[in-house]
Amino acid sequence: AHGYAMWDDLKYPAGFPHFDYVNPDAPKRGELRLVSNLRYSTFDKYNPFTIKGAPPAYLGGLMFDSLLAGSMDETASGYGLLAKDIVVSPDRLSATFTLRPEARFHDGTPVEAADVKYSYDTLVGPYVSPSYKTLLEDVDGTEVVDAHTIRYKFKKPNRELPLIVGGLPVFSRRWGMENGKAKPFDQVVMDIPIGSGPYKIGPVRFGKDITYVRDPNYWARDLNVRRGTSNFDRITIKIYKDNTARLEALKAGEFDMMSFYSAGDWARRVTGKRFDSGELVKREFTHRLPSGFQSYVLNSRRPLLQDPRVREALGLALDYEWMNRQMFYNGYPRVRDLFGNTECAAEGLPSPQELKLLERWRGKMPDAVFGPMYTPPTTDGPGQSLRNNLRRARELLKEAGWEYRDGALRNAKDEPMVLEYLDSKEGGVRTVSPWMRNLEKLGVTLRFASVDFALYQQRLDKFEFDITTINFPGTNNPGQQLADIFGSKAAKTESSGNYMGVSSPVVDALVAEIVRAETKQELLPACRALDRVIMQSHYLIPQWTLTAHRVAYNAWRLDYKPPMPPYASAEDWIMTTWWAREGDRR
Amino acid sequence: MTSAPPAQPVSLSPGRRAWLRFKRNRLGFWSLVIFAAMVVLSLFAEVLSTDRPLVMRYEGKVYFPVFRDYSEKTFGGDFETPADYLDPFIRDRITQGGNWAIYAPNTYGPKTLNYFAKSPSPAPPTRDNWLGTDDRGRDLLAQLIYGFRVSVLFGLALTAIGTVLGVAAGAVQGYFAGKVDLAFQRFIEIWGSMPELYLLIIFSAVFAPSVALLLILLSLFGWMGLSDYVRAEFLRNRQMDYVRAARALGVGNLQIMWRHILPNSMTPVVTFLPFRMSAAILALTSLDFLGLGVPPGTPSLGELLNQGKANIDAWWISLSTFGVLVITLMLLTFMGDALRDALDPRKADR
Amino acid sequence: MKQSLLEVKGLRVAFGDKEVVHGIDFQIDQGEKLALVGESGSGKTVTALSLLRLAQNADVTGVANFAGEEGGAARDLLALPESKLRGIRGKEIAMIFQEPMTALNALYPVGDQIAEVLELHQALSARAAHEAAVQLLADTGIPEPARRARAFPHQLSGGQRQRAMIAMALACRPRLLLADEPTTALDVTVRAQILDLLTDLQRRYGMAVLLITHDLNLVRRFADRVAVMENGHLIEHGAVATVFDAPRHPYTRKLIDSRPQRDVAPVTARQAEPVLAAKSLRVIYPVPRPGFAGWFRKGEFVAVRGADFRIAPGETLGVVGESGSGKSTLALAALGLLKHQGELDVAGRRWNAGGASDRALRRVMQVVFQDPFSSLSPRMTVEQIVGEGLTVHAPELDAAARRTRSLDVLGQVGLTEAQFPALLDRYPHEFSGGQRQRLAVARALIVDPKLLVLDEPTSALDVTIQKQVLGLLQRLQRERGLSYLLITHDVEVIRAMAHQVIVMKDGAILESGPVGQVLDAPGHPYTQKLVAAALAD
Amino acid sequence: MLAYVLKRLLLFIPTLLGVLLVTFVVIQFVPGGPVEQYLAEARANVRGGVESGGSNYRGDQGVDPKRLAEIKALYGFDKPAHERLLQMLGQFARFDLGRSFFQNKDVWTLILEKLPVSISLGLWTFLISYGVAVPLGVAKAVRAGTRFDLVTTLLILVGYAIPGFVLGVALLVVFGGQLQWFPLRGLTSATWDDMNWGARIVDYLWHITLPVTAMVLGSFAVTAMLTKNAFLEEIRKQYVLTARAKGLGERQVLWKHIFRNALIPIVTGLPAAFIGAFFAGSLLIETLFSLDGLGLLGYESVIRRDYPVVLGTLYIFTLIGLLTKLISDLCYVWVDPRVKFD
Ligand SMILES: Nc1ncnc2c1ncn2[C@@H]1O[C@H](COP(=O)(O)OP(=O)(O)OP(=O)(O)O)[C@@H](O)[C@H]1O
Ligand SMILES: Nc1ncnc2c1ncn2[C@@H]1O[C@H](COP(=O)(O)OP(=O)(O)OP(=O)(O)O)[C@@H](O)[C@H]1O
Ligand SMILES: [Mg+2]
Ligand SMILES: [Mg+2]
Repeated sequence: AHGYAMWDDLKYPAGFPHFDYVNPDAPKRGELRLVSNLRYSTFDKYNPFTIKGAPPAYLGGLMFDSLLAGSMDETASGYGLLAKDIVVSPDRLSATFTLRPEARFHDGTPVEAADVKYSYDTLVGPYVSPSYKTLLEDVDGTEVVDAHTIRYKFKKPNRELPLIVGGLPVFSRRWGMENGKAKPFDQVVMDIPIGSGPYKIGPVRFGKDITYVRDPNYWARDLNVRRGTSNFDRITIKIYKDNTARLEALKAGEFDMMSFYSAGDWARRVTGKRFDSGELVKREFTHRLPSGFQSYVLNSRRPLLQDPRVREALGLALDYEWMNRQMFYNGYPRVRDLFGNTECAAEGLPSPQELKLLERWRGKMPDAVFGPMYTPPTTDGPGQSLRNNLRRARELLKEAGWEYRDGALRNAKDEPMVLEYLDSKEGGVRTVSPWMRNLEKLGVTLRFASVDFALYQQRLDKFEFDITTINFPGTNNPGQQLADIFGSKAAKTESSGNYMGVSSPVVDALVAEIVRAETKQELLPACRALDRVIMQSHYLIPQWTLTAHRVAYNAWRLDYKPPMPPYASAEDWIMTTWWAREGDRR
Repeated sequence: MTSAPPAQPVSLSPGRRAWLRFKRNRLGFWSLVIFAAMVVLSLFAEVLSTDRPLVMRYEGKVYFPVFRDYSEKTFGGDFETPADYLDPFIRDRITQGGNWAIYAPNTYGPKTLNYFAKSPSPAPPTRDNWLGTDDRGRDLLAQLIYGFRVSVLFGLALTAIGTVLGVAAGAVQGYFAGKVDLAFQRFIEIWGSMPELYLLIIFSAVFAPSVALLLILLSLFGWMGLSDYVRAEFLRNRQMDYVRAARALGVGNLQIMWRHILPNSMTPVVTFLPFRMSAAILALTSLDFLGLGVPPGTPSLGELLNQGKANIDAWWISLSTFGVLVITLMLLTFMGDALRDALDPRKADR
Repeated sequence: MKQSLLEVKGLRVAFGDKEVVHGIDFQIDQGEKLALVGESGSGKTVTALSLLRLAQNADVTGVANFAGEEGGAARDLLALPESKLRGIRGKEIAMIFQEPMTALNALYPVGDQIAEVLELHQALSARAAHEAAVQLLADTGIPEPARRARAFPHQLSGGQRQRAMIAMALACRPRLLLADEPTTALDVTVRAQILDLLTDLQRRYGMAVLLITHDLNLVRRFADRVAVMENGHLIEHGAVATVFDAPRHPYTRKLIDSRPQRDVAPVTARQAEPVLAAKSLRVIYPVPRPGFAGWFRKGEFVAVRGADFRIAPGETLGVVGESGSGKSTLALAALGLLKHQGELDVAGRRWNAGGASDRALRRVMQVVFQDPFSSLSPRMTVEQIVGEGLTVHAPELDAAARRTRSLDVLGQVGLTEAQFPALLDRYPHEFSGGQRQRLAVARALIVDPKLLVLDEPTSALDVTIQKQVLGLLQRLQRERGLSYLLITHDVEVIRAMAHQVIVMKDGAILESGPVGQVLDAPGHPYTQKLVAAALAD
Repeated sequence: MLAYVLKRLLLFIPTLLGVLLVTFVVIQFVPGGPVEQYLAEARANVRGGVESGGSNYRGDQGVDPKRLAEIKALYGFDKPAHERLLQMLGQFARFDLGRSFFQNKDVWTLILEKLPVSISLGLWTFLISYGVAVPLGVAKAVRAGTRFDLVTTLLILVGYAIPGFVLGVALLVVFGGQLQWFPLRGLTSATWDDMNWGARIVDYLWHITLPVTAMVLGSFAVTAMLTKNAFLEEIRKQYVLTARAKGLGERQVLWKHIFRNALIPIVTGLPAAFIGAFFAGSLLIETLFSLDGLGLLGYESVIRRDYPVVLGTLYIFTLIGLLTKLISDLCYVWVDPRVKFD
């Protein structure tokens, strides 16, 4: 086939001319100036894969092609790039890719099956970041069928695996060869990578700037998956180590585009002459990327937090509307469940399919699961107020056996309700303090403790905390990872992702259902049922999220084709599909 | 030969004379007065800046909320927990009819969030928050008052300890010189190059954070800089003739160091006092990220500075904190000048 | 007819609200030698300093007209702008300070300090100035002047420092020399040499000298006219012969009549255990070698070479000798303040400096240093300085008792609260040179030691006070059997005080014996010269 | 003297041993070694979550023990501590500082790479700060108590009290961002290589103006006040009278006679400051102006547990520190011949 979709619903038919969201006639010219988005914002190597050292930003994406190319308006599909054909065996235990004969590395040599194999072997070999090994855990190995055909073998059927291996970067086996012999991969440091991607490394000021220059002879320049993309002749990445300096540089016109992650910055600091003149434009592009569920995690292993009523009461004290108004400039919508911004999110009353999954567990979980979907408490709107929420919380606590006595909320054993919020950054206290204040009204003491990052990691790994914040990323393809977050096995495994200590047969069963799902029709009800169970058990107090890219860009220099494809990250979208306007109006 | 007449009443003790000399430096004297006033005022912060009324009358009874907790139920609320007197719900109730309440000059405590603020925090100065609010909606003036108290008391303690240790260590090295000096210096070199941060991380894993712990930890390393200076002064002054004279008199080493050399070696000590103090104020929050400093959320000048840095456009945070720091430093420096004058007998004092 | 070089009218000096010089008038002609004598603390030094406007913290009023060069217009020194005055200081009017140790900059070799004046006023090159400085040092009779020019002040003896001061003052051949006690630390032979030098300069260049001194013999021999000060007033004024032959003021009369008197008991227990006994005592100073060699090895200078002596209880051992001969060094070694070789026993116990017996030995033995100013802690009050000995050796006394004792001793050396209000609260710099010397004596006496080492204890005292102090010492010896190690240049003082005498030169003891024998029948040529010079006064 | 210097030089060895040993031991107890650090970094999302404390969910990576052992071996942690210590000491004895855990460079290269930035910031700051502060202190001492004294005290205190980073940010925003008079980052422009020497010098100075200003303003106060007080201590002594009596001008009296006597406290800080000018970085200023200096290197290596860098820099800097101290002690003797160390 010309592509692969997880759920067999490819949007673009074979022989499609180009992706919908590109301008096929976009001019190729000009320069795009970006700021590095990496945490350790310097670079000391060109090899993006090894453990040691830091590569320059965006190097992998710009220099390497992969077998399949994703499209930005679909969630789980890939179209042949290096591969002209992909065949997944019916038992889903292997995927065979046929390479395009015209595919060429930067050094002019053809891309062969041996290179693909070499790339895979290197990525799971020593010296390479272990996350590849984790990612490729279920891959059994590769098999070179002929010079242009490669087969990946899988340990178990998993609809996502062909996409994963199809997305691996492919580099030449001659990269890092010295006198015809391959160096150990960790000694491949300053050797310019031999990829087959649209850009090559251009002028570099080491540790400061890097410029990627477009390869005019890029072999796939007219390929449908590449039509209208990679329109800039040069992409320059500048390194600024400080946020303020970076922002000032943007205002001074040093770069053409920047994303913002802080509501305060976005609301108050993205201003200036160039914004007034219209040269710089501040825009939010709403996307459909899964929003994940950043939440306050209540560690239910702790005796004080075992009772779901107590956990619910704690959540009632969080005045999200106030925080959004007073601290976030109304910049964030609230997280409502596990699968925000995806099809998996549950809504309203459970559907018959969901009920079918849930029914047999009735009694083993809160009855609310069968009612309408959980909505976070609100203090805004008719009849809603913080005081009402707190009253309700007090009732819940009373039911759970907690009453205010002698200056604290106490249970029958006279233990006070004193909880600790663990964080690794002192600044975290800012967002917790209004919650702390409201909890105080109930007599609950929430202490803020910040510890060194390493110590924080240790305590998380051992689940030695009451409450903390975890930013769980979202996904469009829920699967095995849910077992790590909610599974009862994970609850007993140190350094697993089950911080809440969820340990329930219901949840285990639902996760198993999700993993087993063969079709979307099977997947979605299972996900939604899980969503209901978890949210109604109050392990998580949902926080807030962002469903738009907040971007400032230079409208005098850049142009693009609206609308934004829904599943792209801002930088990717801009780097691949935008183009330079004629002449620099500066 | 007749014996001399008994001491005349006019004569003043050297301490008193030093005090007179100190007072003669008007700038220094007034700095002391103002500084003392500021410290004393900040000690009364609980009645100057608090969200509780000082006195109030509710339905015929008089209450003193500053001194006692009253549950919200007392005033017709829902909860048994202490009332929030800024909550419009309560506020309405306690000012209705014949009820009245007298609030403190600044109606915010150190931890009070201005929950009913109109603009997002940090908010610029308004009628409600005279100096604006910080990044989580606490009143900046209250922060400054309480922060000044914590910071200055901590600073004084740390400075005092550091100075005493530094002077003692420097004095011993400089006075005995030779082997003592060689050994002590090596000790300092090793001690000084300890990976402080790692030690602190280890400590933060073992101990619960408290100001006292912080004081001890910072004191462990804080004295070394000064000791070098004192050592140098002692190295020089110990060769002076008057030291020789004292030794001939049979004065013990300690006494020689204390009475003869130290007064003549005070230049660096006095000079560094204000600077050490302000450094100590900033150090109070420098270890917060390890979870070592003051409990998070405790107001302190250092924390406000950090906030100012993070919110550079919220000028009122940096500016007012910085103002307090400059004033403190200035007062301390002028006091230091006066102290130096006081210690210098050649400065005419009559 | 001689032109009046300096004319002072109505000079008043006050410290705060206390006036110490109450309007004095005098004049000095060109080439004239005016001696200013008077009681210790009468304002001599302050007067001299005021002329150059160097009196610190003092309010000076009056007029001091200083004649211009080559008959130019006279200028009022007290009204001249600082910049003009600077041209006069050091060049036209030079000053020899009373206390050379504190007056010299401790961080520069003395040669450099002398050369500096030359470079400044005579625009000599650094090299030439240095050579000239060495020559000037040689002129003042310092042996090995080239080496001494490289020495720092603390490496010189008291007399050598004083001579360095003199050399510095004379460097530019000033028209007026203010010499404040220039010869106190010099032995008679050197003193004669210095006077010859001054006379020579005066004759050749018409230099006028204002000589402040306590030494009346010196006045008689050297000065043309004399002015007598008491208590801030100029009480008498006239040609030397006139004043000495027919003193009008009672104070002057008292001054002239005062001579140290011998009133000492013979030593009874000469055979008893000595308070101090030294056997082949040697003291070596390391001295830097010039140049690169100094990095590798120090040179040595033997300041005392094998001294033997003993002091019995109640006995006074007088030490006389050339300036720089090692007398102070000997004293310091005896006090255990210097590293030494040889045997040294104090009250039967060996010095092992720093040992446990240290404090006990200190109690036995006290000292008055040659240079009182530098030996007084600048930041301690009189009460602390004098009382300190008691806090150390009589800790049982309370503060009030200490005060009484301190005032008592101070009174005995002539410093009373009546004279100096708030005496106990003053700091050393608020006293005159002679007063400081007496502070040092009081500090030593208060401990009630058995042996007192006195290094030039009366050099800064006028004869009346000197008599009083010596009298005190003699009385204490009679009453309590005190022993003294007395270092002095003043042969009269030796005659009055000593039982035994040793004579030193170049670190060696030339001669020793009972005072009568050594002074009346000197055996060594140097001693003979010394005695002769003293008699010539 | 030479003997003393030799003795001190010999003592370097035990001191260095002590320093390294202590640090090495402490390091063994720090939670979160490089392996953990590496794993944490590898897990952490590049982009942070929205306005939250806490951490990111780290995905399913109960790192399996075999892989952990591999990584440990990579960092040399498979050997027991004493073996590592001995190996390290052996290296250091040969002045081989080892290789960074996280960067593909040996520690020497790292240090040398960062030196230009540190020297640029440090040396200028040092020169300007002493060049201004000492004369200012002298002027203040001479005019003690006058309006000049008061005003300058105020000014330098304001300079001192503004934290360097606040000042840096302010300068950056106003002169770099708003007015665009000065560049926002780096030591040189991108076109540096094509410039002639004159242009390069101008470009360099243009680049360091803001960071050096930010660093230097706060550095006057301590030195100036120290100088002032040291001068006041000396200015009333007798030898000053003598110097005046010689007819020396005020300036000569101050700079020749008093200066040297007042020098001891100033000299105490000086060699350290001078060496510091070469090797000490300023984390905040370096970050702010995107300069790659030793301050950043030191901080990041500590935070990331890059022990070879931590220990290697410690070793070199301690060695230099010891030399500095020796020099400053020798300076005492040079300044004041009465100072003796025995
Ligand atoms: N700085 C000062 N402050 C207060 N009083 C002072 C100060 N300096 C000197 N005096 C007093 O002024 C008086 C005159 O002092 P001066 O030094 O002129 O005496 P002198 O005649 O030189 O005596 P001597 O022969 O002892 O040196 C003394 O009584 C002394 O106590
Ligand atoms: N610290 C020193 N270093 C080197 N030489 C010194 C030192 N102190 C003194 N001398 C030298 O030792 C010799 C003896 O000095 P000392 O002070 O004992 O002489 P003195 O007999 O007391 O002379 P005066 O009568 O002049 O006081 C002198 O030549 C002097 O230059
Ligand atoms: Mg005098
Ligand atoms: Mg002598």
